Amino acid sequence: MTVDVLYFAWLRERIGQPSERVETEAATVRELVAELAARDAWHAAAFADMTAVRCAVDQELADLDAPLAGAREVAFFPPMTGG
Amino acid sequence: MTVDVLYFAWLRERIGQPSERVETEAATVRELVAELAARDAWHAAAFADMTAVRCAVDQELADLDAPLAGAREVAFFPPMTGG
Amino acid sequence: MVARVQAAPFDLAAELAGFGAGAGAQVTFTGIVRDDSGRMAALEIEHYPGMTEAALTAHGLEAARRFGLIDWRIVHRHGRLEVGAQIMMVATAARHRRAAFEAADYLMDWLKSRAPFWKREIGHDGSAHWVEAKASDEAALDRW
Amino acid sequence: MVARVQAAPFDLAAELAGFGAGAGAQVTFTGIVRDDSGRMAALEIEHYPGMTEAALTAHGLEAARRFGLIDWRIVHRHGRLEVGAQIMMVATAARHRRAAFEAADYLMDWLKSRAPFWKREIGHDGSAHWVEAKASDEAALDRW
Repeated sequence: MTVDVLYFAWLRERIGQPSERVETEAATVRELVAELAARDAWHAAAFADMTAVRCAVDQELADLDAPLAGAREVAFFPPMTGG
Repeated sequence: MTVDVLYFAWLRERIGQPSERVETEAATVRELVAELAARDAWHAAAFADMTAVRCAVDQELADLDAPLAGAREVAFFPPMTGG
Repeated sequence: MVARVQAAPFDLAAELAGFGAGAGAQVTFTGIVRDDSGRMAALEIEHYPGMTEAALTAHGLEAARRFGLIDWRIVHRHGRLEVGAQIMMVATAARHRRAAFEAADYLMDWLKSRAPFWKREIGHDGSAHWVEAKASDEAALDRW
Repeated sequence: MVARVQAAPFDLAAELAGFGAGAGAQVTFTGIVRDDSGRMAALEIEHYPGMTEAALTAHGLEAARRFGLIDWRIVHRHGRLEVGAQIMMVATAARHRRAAFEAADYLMDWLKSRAPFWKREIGHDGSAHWVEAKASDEAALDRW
């Protein structure tokens, strides 16, 4: 399936782009992260410490074990600091 | 000693005046209340239920056993309902 | 660091102009005349001139010490206030949100049960009766 | 019942015009850019367009149900905000003060740790670093 992957804050900076379109058969967010981290050193650095990474699937907060079936947009970002 | 006694809210209405100047030898607020309540039916009605009466001595909240020595102004009123 | 008692309406925006410079968090509370019964036309608020502003000021200063406020403001109206009118406001400013929230909450609990104001409900039919203090308002202050 | 994300400043008085008709209690919280180190010139706030307003709206509605709010409003800015500038505001209106206070406090705890905003501190020297989330902000949400 085709998924738009979005990056925010320092993940965006580390990876060097705000988004990319990926072809994946990953069943969960965790499997998608493994695929992305294997791409290059920048992706690997961004996903090196997953305790510092949060995720949203189709704009809803999700955890690493969330299923990806049917997802169109997956976003990765650091813990939020609004307000 | 001479004390200005002030009444607020329904105590003022029951007693029929906002303040009066009294001569008293009362040592505490409680003794002053006893003297005032003995004056007439209106005062007696105002002080009939002391659980519903609050007091300030020289503009500081005080309880019935507060001493009156040196006091110039004593106020009686119902529980406060500001805000 | 201002406490005022006045008959006139207040303007929240004007009260906050220049308020709390250097703060990271500002909280305001505004109390409004509410008609629960459908029969009320207005509130009449009586206070204890002389005692009121001094008590509000002393208590604002105490809250500032206790919660480390950078600034605070209390404005309370008296006289006749129609349904929908503002009754009073509290504003607090602190470095962090927790202190600003707690100080405003505390000041309100104090105002409700220890500040010398009394409210009378005026009905559309001209009736008037004094609002009784709520045990819950007295109890609220025990939280602090 | 409005949530907005915008670069422009907001005017608290304008936001409160007509807000919360019928309420007895209004609470506002305003967050302001604070320089703790003496070296900060501004904050830069990034957000997740598309997700942000939807998440704010969904959460405002949830708070309204949970606390019985008559009205609520959330405005959050993004982009570069100088020290002293407003970052965001929350306003809540309810019949009684407890609900208005608690809902505002709850919405702030949620915004701090669950709304998709990220802050970067910009120094006078042009340096930039991302503000790390505080464990205390995550923990604050557990109170509810």
